[in-house]
Amino acid sequence: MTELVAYLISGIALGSSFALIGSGLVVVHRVTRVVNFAQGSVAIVGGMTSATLLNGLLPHGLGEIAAVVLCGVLGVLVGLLAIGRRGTPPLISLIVTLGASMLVSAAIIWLWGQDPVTPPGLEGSVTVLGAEVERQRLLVVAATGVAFAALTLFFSRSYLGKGLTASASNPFAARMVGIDVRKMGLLAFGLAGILGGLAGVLIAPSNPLSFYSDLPLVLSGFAAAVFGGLTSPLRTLFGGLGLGVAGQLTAGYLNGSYQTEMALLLMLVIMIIRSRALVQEEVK
Amino acid sequence: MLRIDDLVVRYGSAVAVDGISFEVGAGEMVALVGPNGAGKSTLINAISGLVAPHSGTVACEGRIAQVPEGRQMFADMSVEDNLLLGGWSIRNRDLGEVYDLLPDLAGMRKRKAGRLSGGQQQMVAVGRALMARPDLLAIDELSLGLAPLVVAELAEHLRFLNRERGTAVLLVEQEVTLAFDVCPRALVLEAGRIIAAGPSVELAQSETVRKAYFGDLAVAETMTGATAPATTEVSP
Amino acid sequence: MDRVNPRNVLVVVAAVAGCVAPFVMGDLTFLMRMLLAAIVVTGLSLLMGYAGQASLGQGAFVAVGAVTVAVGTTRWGLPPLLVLVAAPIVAGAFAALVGVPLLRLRGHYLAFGTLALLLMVQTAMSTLDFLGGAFGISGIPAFGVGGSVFTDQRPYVLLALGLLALVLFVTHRIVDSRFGRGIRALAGSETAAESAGVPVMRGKLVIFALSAMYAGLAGGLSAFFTPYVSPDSFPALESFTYVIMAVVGGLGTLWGGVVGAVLVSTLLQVLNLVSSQPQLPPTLGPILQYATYGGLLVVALLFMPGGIVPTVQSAAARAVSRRGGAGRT
Amino acid sequence: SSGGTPAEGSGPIKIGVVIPLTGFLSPLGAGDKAAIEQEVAAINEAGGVLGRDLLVTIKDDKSDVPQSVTEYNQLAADRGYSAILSSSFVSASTAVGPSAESNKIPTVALGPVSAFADGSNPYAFTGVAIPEVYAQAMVDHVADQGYETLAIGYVGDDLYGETGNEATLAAAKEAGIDVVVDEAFDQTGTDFTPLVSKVKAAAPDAFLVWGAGPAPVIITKQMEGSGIPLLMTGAQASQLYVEPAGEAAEGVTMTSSIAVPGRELPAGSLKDLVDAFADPWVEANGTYPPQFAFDGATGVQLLVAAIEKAGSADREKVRDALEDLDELTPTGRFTFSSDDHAGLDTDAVAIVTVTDGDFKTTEYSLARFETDLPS
Amino acid sequence: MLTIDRVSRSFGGVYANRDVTLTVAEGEVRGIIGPNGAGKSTLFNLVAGHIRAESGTISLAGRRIDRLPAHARARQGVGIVFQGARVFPGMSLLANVMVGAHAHTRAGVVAAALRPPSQRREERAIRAQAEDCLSRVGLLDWASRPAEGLPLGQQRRLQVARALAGLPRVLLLDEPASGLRAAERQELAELIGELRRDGTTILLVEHDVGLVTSLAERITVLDLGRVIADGTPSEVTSDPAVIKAYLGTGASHAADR
Ligand SMILES: Nc1ncnc2c1ncn2[C@@H]1O[C@H](COP(=O)(O)OP(=O)(O)OP(=O)(O)O)[C@@H](O)[C@H]1O
Ligand SMILES: Nc1ncnc2c1ncn2[C@@H]1O[C@H](COP(=O)(O)OP(=O)(O)OP(=O)(O)O)[C@@H](O)[C@H]1O
Ligand SMILES: CC(C)C[C@H](N)C(=O)O
Ligand SMILES: [Mg+2]
Ligand SMILES: [Mg+2]
Repeated sequence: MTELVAYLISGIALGSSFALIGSGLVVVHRVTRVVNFAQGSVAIVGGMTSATLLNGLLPHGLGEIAAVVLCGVLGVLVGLLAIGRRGTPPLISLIVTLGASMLVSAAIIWLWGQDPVTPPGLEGSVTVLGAEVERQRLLVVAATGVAFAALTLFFSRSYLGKGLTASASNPFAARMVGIDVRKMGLLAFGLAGILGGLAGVLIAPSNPLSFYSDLPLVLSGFAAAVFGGLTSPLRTLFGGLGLGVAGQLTAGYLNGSYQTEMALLLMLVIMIIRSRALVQEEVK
Repeated sequence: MLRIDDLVVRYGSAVAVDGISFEVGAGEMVALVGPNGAGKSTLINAISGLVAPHSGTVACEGRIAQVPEGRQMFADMSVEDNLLLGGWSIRNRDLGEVYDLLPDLAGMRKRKAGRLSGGQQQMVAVGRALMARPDLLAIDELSLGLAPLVVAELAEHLRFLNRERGTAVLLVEQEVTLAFDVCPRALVLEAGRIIAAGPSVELAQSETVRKAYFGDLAVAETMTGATAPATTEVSP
Repeated sequence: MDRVNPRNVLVVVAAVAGCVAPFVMGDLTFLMRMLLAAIVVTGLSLLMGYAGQASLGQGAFVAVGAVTVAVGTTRWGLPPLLVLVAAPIVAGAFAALVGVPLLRLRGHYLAFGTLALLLMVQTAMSTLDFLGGAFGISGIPAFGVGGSVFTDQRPYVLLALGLLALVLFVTHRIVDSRFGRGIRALAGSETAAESAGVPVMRGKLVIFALSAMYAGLAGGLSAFFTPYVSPDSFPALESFTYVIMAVVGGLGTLWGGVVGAVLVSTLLQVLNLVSSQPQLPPTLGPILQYATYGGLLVVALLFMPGGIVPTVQSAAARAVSRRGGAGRT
Repeated sequence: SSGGTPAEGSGPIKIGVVIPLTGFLSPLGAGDKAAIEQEVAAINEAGGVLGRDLLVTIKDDKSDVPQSVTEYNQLAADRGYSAILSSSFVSASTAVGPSAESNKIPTVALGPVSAFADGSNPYAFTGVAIPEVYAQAMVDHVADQGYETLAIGYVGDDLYGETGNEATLAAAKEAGIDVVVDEAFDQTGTDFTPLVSKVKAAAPDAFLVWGAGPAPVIITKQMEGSGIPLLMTGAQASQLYVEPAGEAAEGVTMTSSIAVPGRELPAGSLKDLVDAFADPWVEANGTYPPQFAFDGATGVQLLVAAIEKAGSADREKVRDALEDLDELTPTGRFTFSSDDHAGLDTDAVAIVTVTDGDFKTTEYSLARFETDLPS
Repeated sequence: MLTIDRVSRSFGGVYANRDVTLTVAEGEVRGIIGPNGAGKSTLFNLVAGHIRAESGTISLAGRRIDRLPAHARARQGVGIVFQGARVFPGMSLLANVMVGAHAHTRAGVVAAALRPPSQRREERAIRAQAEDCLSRVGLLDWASRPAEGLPLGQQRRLQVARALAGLPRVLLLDEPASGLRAAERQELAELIGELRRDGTTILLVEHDVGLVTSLAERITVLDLGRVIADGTPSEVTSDPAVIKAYLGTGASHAADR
């Protein structure tokens, strides 16, 4: 019983980090219909920058914030490449972000080398419902909750949020009503950069990151975002949590080597079951 | 209030608008007719800045809003959101006026625009354009896919807007009877050039216009009720 | 019609270069890998460019082809020719099977669905000892027909060249046919294609299976060439590279896949050579590789979003029409 | 360009190296590369081998098995090479075995490859201690500590993890130690709560982890404060583990090559060999060499010894010499024979503990140095 | 020829079609009118198979087709011209129309690769037929032009040509005249007359009431998903319920035209 609780709680903690990465993918896709492959690399930059800054340059808090801001800027730069040229189709933009993530990887190796880096975070762990959880992981859960609440409100309630959503829903009509689609896209990339940086800063203390982590990060984020049709923040959150819990249950009761595969299988099954709904959302 | 000077628009090497000049005065209603592919939509898009001209100028004092060809809904967003976004450029979030004008829209405010029938979408498109409180309303195919009742209502709304607010209208319309009925002045576009322009009543008498756009001469006559010979001014 | 079509000249030049290269180059590993990639990418280009379906996991079918050969030769001792023929068939059948649920997905979903498929194929390979387990299968015999056995690299390259030609020929014919039109139509609008009588699901399945057959063929041949097959032989990155090759070359063109495969492979090879210069510090290699590859990708795609082949084609067409026009007046 | 005869003649003697310079095992390759270059430069300075220069070609296998096989095959096909040092990535080195045999090129693996140990592949040798040896050394230590129960976590789908696990199980059974948890984990996982909670629930006397890369770091952090002694393997005997794991790594005990605690070795021939390599390294790099650096140096020394013994750079003769080699290296004494291609024994393994962010030799090992030191 | 029996379909609780019953005789032109959102396009989609009915049956020449997938219905002779423009981008007009012939031709992927004489014969026939269809809608001169960027009216006509290439027994036309000017409507009317003479059954949805009344023998009126009137053009256009729901008093003169 306590075992089950431990798996569930750690699954939620793990799933939160998937969802946090996924949130950046959702923001960009919702506004530009582009899947931003560089999201993982941006997160890595966030984690590494905070490690460097916290190593004597800046105090806790400030160091993390500076890293997140830097990632916002980096996000905009990636956006400039991906959607800066008018009329770049989404598939091309996707591959451009892949190229951008390689450029970022080069920069990471240049600045930080190839070895995993881990910044200091919250120390120790606390007991939740009899299960022990590292405090850093709880911080991820909390930050994820706040980020998603803010995102959901932002997109559904705020006027700017509607303008952002409209940019992808129908770019032609958006330009017609006076929305600067490119600016909105860059804004989304910047926002995604901030979310990615936040994810990196928060995940890295419990999970050392190297330039090599970009693909696993993007994949886990995408798997979460798929549940939300790549556009719904709320369902992305649930998707991430579901995947995290499924992975931990697999490791707990079946075989630990198949944690990732199980999550992927689940993603696939859900996607196929939901294909009708997903397709309808894509049509027109 | 709108002044077009020697406007040329190209798609690659194809010329869609080929040296057009005309003006629309404040509060004026002007019809724009012409066969398929004449360049009407291109002209409208150039006026609202959606396509870049190859040469020539478009000058406008005041706001332009467009009802585009093919409706161009924000398909996965609600009708209400579609309308709200119409007011984006002036941050207008007051829906009351539009709901007053087009009460049907209020009934479907929560529905996704993409799931509406074609005619319902056209109504949303008109409402969305009105949200920008335009000085000039550029409408590309008003009656397209609309039931007669609705077309009549919309035409009435246009006259009302024009009368009460002084909104100028540039109306692209295949239903020439309607277009000429609503707009006192008209331009005939063919192959990217204006081939005829003048008061609707007079144009309706022109031989070429009657044959191509009314199909049935009798209707044209009953509609305009005029018998004077057509004076067609041909643009340079 | 009396003038020589410059495209045909290019094709002939490429074919001659392809046939001569195996006799003048020393190590043929690079050439072989490039040809295998070209076969895979031709199929992927067909799938993406004509049928509008993206696959980020084409390596899954390469893997099935390779495993077919590895298991067929080492476990069952089947003759090489038989397993090489079986490789595309098994891969195609596998694609047809998984395609039934998978092809209900579209766009990004299909892309990532196929990527997930690849990861699961890898898991299956590393879990089932029969398929080699985590360690993989080594000791695959050399390819040969009857008495003659391939003892060095050259015959493999020639065989790959021949198979690439076959694959291009088949692709060319399929695109320009009733079936091909139906496929292109469903990429534009599935509803409209269906109402024209195109069986959309079946069409997608067939084209998916066909692209998988190309991949399986390449996989089978590669298993003979590098006689070792393991789950790690088909990393996700390689499948991404196939997509990059297809897009860089130009989707929806017959030669796009080949051009993309040749250019990207060559670029990667050059980067590899440059960065493994012994004087360079160890991190400079990867920095150079990532930066150049990423940078060129971005630049090429931003300036030729349609891909190289269509861009060059239209440039050539413009040039020809200019020249032709001048000639006439 | 193939061709050329390596054996006799006056040109340089060519040796190929395939190691992970990039990818998740790049720390291994980086150590190997720097060590090999330092070693070769020293040898050439001192007049080379058989009066000829030594020329190494280093290829990056990107921590990727097929890439390793491809690079290896390319070198092996070139008759100009006399021998190859294959990857420190176990799975990759294992996979090149058949190629070594078919190309008839003597190969020394820089990774702990068990498959070469029995000599069934005449051309493949292992230049580091194999997992069985590490497992035995660890179990000896566990027994010495009086532990009765042991938990094991290992990377599934990986030869290092799997062979390590199996060897530990066998050795523990022999020693009468009860393995209460035996769980695979995912190399790429980022949270190991299921494994950790099972271990905590079983409350073993110690917990041994077989793995490489970031996973052991995360496990270490998640085990912090559990009170269960944590045991690791040679893969963690480097700053790349200690630094990210931080506080949590304090007190973790692990097996390592005997060269890692080189500064604490008693004076003698082994210590001299270790210092001969470590001193210039410290001078050049400012830090004490990691385990992988010693492994790389050992690889070169083994090949050089064999070539000198053979008096020729001919592949076949070098192979014969290798099989007959009895050589002391910085990482221990290799005694190869036709049915032992692994060479090293448990006396080449030290047990160290992380103390103040550095490795400190355990009392247990210090005591063994007195009696069991290779010389 | 076409029998629609008590067919219903709802979207999220709102009925787009409710108990719609309709019988169209062979060779008839049936007009279908109704306000926006009445369910006309939904009805067409139900017949063509792009939407499944929740209840009711649809039969073509006595055979039920409501369980068949859309492409199979096309083979049975159901052709449709959609309300929106749905052309195949990246293909020439000719290729667009050649796709329309899919329904009654056979060559598959193997034939494509091997190209036996039968396949080549069929390909020639398809091309000739497609050219014929293009010329019937007046687009033959544009045959090799790509389909995207086509003005609206031409897209309409292209769709008609594509549907014709399928040799439909029943042709569903959803607002084919929208975007056409009067002279072009006249041509369309002539084309429809021609098709009727060839024995094609036609269902015509149009808001140009004049066009419908001049072409259709009978007109069915839908409102809120239900059939509210059914009769000859003059019966229907003078029906007060129809005037109230659809025509409006102001527009009634259009019906007289
Ligand atoms: N995106 C485009 N790319 C290429 N050519 C285009 C594009 N859009 C329009 N054209 C061409 O420009 C010309 C004018 O088209 P436009 O759509 O403006 O005509 P229109 O008068 O609005 O016709 P319709 O009455 O059918 O709507 C046509 O020849 C058309 O083919
Ligand atoms: N896919 C769908 N999802 C949800 N609602 C739909 C869908 N399709 C149609 N509807 C709704 O069903 C009703 C009937 O729509 P339909 O398109 O059949 O009307 P129509 O009679 O063709 O109208 P119009 O003359 O404007 O084209 C409308 O209220 C529409 O909003
Ligand atoms: C450090 C090494 C012993 C790790 C091992 N080479 C592996 O493959 O994972
Ligand atoms: Mg138009
Ligand atoms: Mg409709």
